[in-house]
Amino acid sequence: MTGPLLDVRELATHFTRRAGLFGTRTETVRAVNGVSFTIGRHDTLGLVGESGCGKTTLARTILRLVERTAGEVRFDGQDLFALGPAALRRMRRRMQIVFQDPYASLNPRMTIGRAVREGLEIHELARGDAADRRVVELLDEVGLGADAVTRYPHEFSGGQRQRAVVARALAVDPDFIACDEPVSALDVSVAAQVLNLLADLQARRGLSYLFVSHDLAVVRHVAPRVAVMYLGRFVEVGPAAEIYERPKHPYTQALLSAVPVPDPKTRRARIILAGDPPSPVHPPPGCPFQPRCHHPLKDATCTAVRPELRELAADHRVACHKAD
Amino acid sequence: MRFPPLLALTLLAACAGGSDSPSAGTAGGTLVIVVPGDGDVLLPPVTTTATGALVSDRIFPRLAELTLALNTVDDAGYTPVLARRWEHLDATTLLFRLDPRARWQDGRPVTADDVVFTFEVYRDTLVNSPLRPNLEGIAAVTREDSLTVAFHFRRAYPEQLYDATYHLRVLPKHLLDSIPRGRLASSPFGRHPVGSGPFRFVRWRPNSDIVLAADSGYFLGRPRLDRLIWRITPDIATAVSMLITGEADAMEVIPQREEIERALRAPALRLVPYPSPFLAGILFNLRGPRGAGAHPVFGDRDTRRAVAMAVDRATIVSSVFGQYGEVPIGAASPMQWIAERGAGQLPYDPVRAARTLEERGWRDADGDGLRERGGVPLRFTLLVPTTSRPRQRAAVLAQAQLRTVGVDMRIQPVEFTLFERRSADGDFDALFFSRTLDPSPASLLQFWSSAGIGSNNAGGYGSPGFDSLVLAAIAAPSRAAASPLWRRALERLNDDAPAIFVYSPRNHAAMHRRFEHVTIRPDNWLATVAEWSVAAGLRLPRDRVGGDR
Amino acid sequence: MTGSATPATPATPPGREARVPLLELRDLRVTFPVAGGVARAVDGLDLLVEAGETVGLVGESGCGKSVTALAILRLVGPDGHIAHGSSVRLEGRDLLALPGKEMRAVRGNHVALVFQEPLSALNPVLRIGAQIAEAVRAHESVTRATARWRAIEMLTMVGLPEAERRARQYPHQLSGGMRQRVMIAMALVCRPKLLIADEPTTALDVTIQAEILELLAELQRKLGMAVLLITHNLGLVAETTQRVAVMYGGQIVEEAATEALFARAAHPYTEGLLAAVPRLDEPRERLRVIPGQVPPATSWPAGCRFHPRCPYAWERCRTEAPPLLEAAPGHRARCWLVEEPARRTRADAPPGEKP
Amino acid sequence: MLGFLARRLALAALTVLAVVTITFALVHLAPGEPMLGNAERMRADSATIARQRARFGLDRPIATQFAFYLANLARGELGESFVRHRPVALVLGEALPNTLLLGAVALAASFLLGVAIGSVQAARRGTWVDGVLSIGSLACYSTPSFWLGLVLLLVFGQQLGWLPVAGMTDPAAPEHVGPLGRALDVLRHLLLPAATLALVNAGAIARFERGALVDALGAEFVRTARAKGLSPAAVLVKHAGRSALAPVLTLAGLSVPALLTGSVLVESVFGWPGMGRVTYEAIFARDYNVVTAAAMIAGILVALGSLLADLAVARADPRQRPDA
Amino acid sequence: MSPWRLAWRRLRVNRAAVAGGVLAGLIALATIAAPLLAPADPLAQPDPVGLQNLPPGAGHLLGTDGFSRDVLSRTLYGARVSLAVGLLAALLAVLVGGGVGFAAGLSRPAVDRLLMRGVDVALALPRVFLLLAVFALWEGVPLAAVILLIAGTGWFESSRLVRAHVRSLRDSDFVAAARALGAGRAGVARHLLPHVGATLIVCATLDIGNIILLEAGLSYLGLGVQPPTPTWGNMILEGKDLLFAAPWIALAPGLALLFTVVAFNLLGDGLRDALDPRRAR
Repeated sequence: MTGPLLDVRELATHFTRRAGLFGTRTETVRAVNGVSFTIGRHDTLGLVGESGCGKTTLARTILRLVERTAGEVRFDGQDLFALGPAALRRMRRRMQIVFQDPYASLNPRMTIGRAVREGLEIHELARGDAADRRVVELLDEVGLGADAVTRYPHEFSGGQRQRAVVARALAVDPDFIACDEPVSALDVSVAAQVLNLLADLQARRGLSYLFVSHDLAVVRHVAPRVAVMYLGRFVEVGPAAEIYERPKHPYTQALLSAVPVPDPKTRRARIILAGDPPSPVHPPPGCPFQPRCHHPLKDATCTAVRPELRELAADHRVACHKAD
Repeated sequence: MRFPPLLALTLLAACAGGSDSPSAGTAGGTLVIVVPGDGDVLLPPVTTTATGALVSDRIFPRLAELTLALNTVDDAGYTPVLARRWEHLDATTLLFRLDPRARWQDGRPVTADDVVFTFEVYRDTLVNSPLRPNLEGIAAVTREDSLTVAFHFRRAYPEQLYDATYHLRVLPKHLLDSIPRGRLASSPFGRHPVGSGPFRFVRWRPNSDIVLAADSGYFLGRPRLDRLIWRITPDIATAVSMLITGEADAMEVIPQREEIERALRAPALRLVPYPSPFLAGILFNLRGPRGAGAHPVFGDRDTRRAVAMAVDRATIVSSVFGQYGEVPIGAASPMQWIAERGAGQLPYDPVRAARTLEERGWRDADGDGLRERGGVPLRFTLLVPTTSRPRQRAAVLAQAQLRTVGVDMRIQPVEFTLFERRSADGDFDALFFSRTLDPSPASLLQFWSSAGIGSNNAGGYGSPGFDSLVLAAIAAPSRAAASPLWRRALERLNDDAPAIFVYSPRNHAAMHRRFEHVTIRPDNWLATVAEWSVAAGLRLPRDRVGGDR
Repeated sequence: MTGSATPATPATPPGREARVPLLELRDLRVTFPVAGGVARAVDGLDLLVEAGETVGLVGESGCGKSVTALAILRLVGPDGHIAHGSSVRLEGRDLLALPGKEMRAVRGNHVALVFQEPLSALNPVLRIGAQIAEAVRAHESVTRATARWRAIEMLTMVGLPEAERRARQYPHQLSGGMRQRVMIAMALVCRPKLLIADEPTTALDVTIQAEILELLAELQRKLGMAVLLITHNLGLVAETTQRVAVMYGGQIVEEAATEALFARAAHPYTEGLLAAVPRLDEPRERLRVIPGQVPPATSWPAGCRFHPRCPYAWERCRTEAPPLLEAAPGHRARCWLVEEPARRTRADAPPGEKP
Repeated sequence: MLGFLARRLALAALTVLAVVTITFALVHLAPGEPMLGNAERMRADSATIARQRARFGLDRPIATQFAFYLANLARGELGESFVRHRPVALVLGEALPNTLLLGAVALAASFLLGVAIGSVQAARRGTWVDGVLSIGSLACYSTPSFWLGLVLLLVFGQQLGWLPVAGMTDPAAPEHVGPLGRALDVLRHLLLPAATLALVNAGAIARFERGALVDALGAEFVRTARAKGLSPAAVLVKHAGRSALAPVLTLAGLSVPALLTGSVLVESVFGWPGMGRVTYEAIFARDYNVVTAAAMIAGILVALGSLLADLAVARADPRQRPDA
Repeated sequence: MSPWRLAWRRLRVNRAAVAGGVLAGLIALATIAAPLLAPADPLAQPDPVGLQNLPPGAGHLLGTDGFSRDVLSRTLYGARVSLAVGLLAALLAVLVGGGVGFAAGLSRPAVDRLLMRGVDVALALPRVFLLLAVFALWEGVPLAAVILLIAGTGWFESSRLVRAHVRSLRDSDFVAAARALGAGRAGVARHLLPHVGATLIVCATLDIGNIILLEAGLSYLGLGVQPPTPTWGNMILEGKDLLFAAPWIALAPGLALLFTVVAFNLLGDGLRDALDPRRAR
């Protein structure tokens, strides 16, 4: 089969929410505001951004856990938002998701075994003894023992739970997993275990990942291609090496400069950004980043015209008027 | 403030002699009366509450009042009030001469026009006075001159004076004439009445208190007490507590034995006994459902008699009232003069009751302890109003007694207005009635005669023999002549057992000891309140407030 | 380096022996009653902080680092219990022996705390100006107006624009970065000698984190206080501290000058930790991991607490609990490898890791 | 803010309309006749009753009657009491202030008492003081108000004679005592019934306050306050207490129905001339207009209570302010 | 270990809850065993003159009432109605409330808003007032109708709780995960039911006490279950008039009522703490 596994075009997801306790105003949150990208087979796209930039919403929209406002998502050529309930359910078998908080992503009143088994049952992949055997296999694959089958989430540590969550996702034998900050809630040593597990699974099963994280170091570790998101839009997309070594967008530059490096010998100059990120309810005119931009060439164009992604190097695209 | 009982008695005795004639110097005292419910309107023809009547009676006097003997037949049994004199012009005309000193509390004289107006108001269907049916014997009232009125009766009968005076309380025409008759009850006058009686209206705070003050211009002399205050307290236990703590001075009747005993332990209180106008019992419905045919149980005289004999009235009275109640002799209340000893209800005899029931075919075939006949159980439902604790207590006791002879009586407490409605509609097996009877025994007619069927004779008892005995008694010219007739009528009723007459409370008004000259006329316990007094030495702060302000 | 087995006293920087340290923790033990028994959250901790220096206290969740911070100010109650025999000395004064009132005079005045999550650490129903002024009035008898003025001055100092207006706002009306600035202003308004910052930037985005770190460094320069920085982030430690203590299982397992520690970790746990972090500067194919889980604080393993996860562990580690041993001057590690360095035999392969 | 008020008032109006409709249907469909109210002395014939029925429109179909009722209501007319022969507005207008006085004093007292008890419990949680107060407030909360009222009446009214047992004023007292004397008189009469209502309600509030305070005391901002060096009392009152205020205020606002219920029982025990008694008596007398109007007022009070609670909460908690 | 067993463990160490549970259990047991425990027929009137209003003593542990009936026996039998009404009405109320709340929580916003607006209005209805009117205006309301009416006017609060709970869980990651796995509405409901069950158990337990109090209040006003059948409410009513003369008549059912309500409240509080999802982690 040809073509990318996942093809996202001009995707936008807006929420209308009632503001204030008494809900007397409504406001539109432009969480995702026109995003396009593709992910190939056995491929990983890393997605970085700070809190509130829309990366989690993007991941959920791709799985149609949230309804989009505009744009389209094609999975293996099929328009996801055109699918009826039955077809969507069949499609869900092929796309899965792993969340940030392993405590919240398992039903506390369900055994690990039942959680893993659920996908098998929904898609009628196995029943009875066969299902039991499959559950044990899956748990083993993620490094959990067979005794986990009858135990409850609260009896496990965060890392073990995240393994169980991965096992649940694997149960339906997906092609694609959206990993939404899968290790952010975990300790360093445990996070490394899970990251290694995800890498092993990808190698073994030929999986594709969308890997969402706020931690640039983690993304660099897992993804050959990286997208940087700011206020609902991609500001820079490209090969990891390019972006980390030669960041073009002032935001990416600031982001990279701010990450502390565990090496006392390398002292770098941090770029300190002015102010806080604007609210996705009232995005600024022109370039979304311009109010905080430190670029020496910032001018009236930046405040008036929103820059589109443009290709500055091979496969390296940047949404900045001044980048070169 | 409380008095050691001995001291109080001594003081009472010491003061009793000296203060006979009310004068400005000796007048004083506040009587606080505790009542369970608020009044509705302080206008005698339209009030439907006991409190409304008790208060308005103090403001609006009658033409003449019954004496304590309550002799309704003899003209000598009355004392003059608004009418100074009266005379029979002929067999159907009674002439009243008004007291020229009588004044309305706004200063206008009481005139014959007022009396004529009063009669019209009472008789007006738009006014819809509850007392209207009592005036059917009177054809018309006419003004003879400004101080003379004539009452014209439809027939000649001994109680003409009673009918002309007892039910009518004279109203001020000049204040009420302009009010549409249908709106009388809701007129402002009913909340701020102006009368011609010994007490003036002062204040009415809804659900809290009503205050009257002595009217110093009352033509028969200013009352000795300065003020009468009714305090409205729905909870009986609380009301008795108020008597004990001295927050209130008097209560018409304490309805339960235990509460009476509690009040008696308070040294400052005494109980003033008086015969009860009150009668309560279980009324059988002799008619079948919807008034058709005979009732399956009570249509049969023998069965009724058996059920009556199975109820131990003496035990019920002892249990509910102790010594403060009695078993009535029949359909008359103890207050009525016809209720003299001699006549009596069927005896309590469960053995005979059981035998009678056997004979009538009510047998316990299935061994459940209850009788049935032809598969129909000997069962009936007794309606009891939720408002009456003594009736509920008596019903529960009777229920257990009837069970021992195999009669299944079910108690259904119903809310009072519903009780009244079902009573009026004849929609019941049996009900626990309770009646406040008028002093005149003539009122028995409406409850038990064939003519009363369809209105007040709810059980549908009808006996030509009883009817003629009562009519003859009413027409009899004197108590002596009427007495044997009444007795036979009551015996007749008891033999036919249309009801079980279960109890009459022996009424005891609770009264603070500082009040003296207290006499109680059973039909209207405050009738003589204008004569009650508090000796100067026993007065509480509230007695020294002063009256006519 | 000697192979002495005698437990070393906490490191005292050379040449300062005569002076009383600013903060001295000795054998600090804090326990919490839990359903399954008693959790020994901090279990024999020794630590020194000198005036004006920045010390990092590093460890993963559950190692006891936050409890240590609270225990210094005796804020572990009502559940937590500081064991008898523990000692917390501030300039020589034993804080654990102080009566309640005097202890309160220390809190916020001599030693101040900044917490991880500014939104929940600030009272949502009080104006931020009032919350800061309250700290002033708790320790100095000044008028309400003076306290308020001091609060606004402090807010200006931490770089909050329009301090006067902001002082009248409530925490929820501020952004996360501003809230943390408020927290810092509140902590520093009484000019404490020691600031304990417990994960001060963990809840913040990385760009905001940079701002706050700059601010803290600047304020430390201005006010000359010591900072005890508690964090799990090795990068942060590397960039901001002069000395580091690594905690594991309620104890300090390694302590050294920052550069020395990052140059050559003596304890296998520190070593594993450094190897497990994905690096921005030097991407790696595969992360080295520390196998297994942190054991629960109710049942620390016998012997060395790290031995079940240690790639070098041998028999001695399972039975004998190592004390802090001096691996180099000023560099101590709670590991028998200091005595038997030959046993640090490990191929390039990472330690036995589960698939 | 205005929008919020408008929405809340609309909801309140809807509620009141529902109350009126339900009550109207209830009393008119129930068996029994209003015209027989207090009929012991009334010996009216059927023609008279029919005329009375016609006068009050009771002979018309219920839907018509309801339409008339609503039309009158819109003109602010509540009709006339069948039993008291007075405008309903007057009957209830005289009773309502008394009930409001009793209820407001009881509400305020129960709030203060409940918060005080709950605070002591929270400050001493786990000690015997907490235990004793817990049982005490639970017992208060679990005691039927009529029962408690009788006991208080027996002890303080009758046995000790400290306070009057019944009524709202002493009608026999001299009238020249002046406004202060009259106020004192009312206060003396108010104490027992208000205490009865307050104790029962304070039990509920204390339980709630304790829970809210214990939650608040576990919050991080309380730790911050302690770290600042504040005294335990200041921490409890200023920090934990302030933040626990909002839920307790809500509860207090929601206890209006309970107080209204309690007033029916307590007013008749203590002979308090309030709305509870009027209503109770009107129900039994089938005084339709009074019953319906009383229900309407109760509905308004309940709606008002929850509205005031919301406003108080907004006052106590800046996060919940509509303009926040 | 399952969350239920964990909750049970937490409950077992909560002394107040255990005391409440044991007390509630004993009361329930005594109620069931009333015919065995009661020393006399609760309706028998051996001597309504000689044996009436006897103070507590050897023959009658809790004395006799105005009809010479044994107060202890009546209190025991009286528990039957009070507990039956409390248990059944509470159960019914939380089932209805839980059902509506669950449905609203899982429905489309329009349906949800409609249901919850209705509940908002219903919550503002003066409940006792309406019950009072119904019981006063219709005579002899049968016990089943009493239960239905109390339940029918008492489910609003629990529906709001359940709806809020469902709403919060609906947005949780594990539900999102289930949806990502292809679970439909029924599948999601299956995830949420056990959680809601915990809320409902707590609601019901705390409700029992309130309903018992409510029924007693109505009986005290002379409405509800009719004599001679003993209920605590009508026993207090009967005893109230004699409160000063024979306090034990009202005291016995009053204390029984108090203890029962306290017991169920203690148990309910304990259950709430034990089942609190915040503590389940």
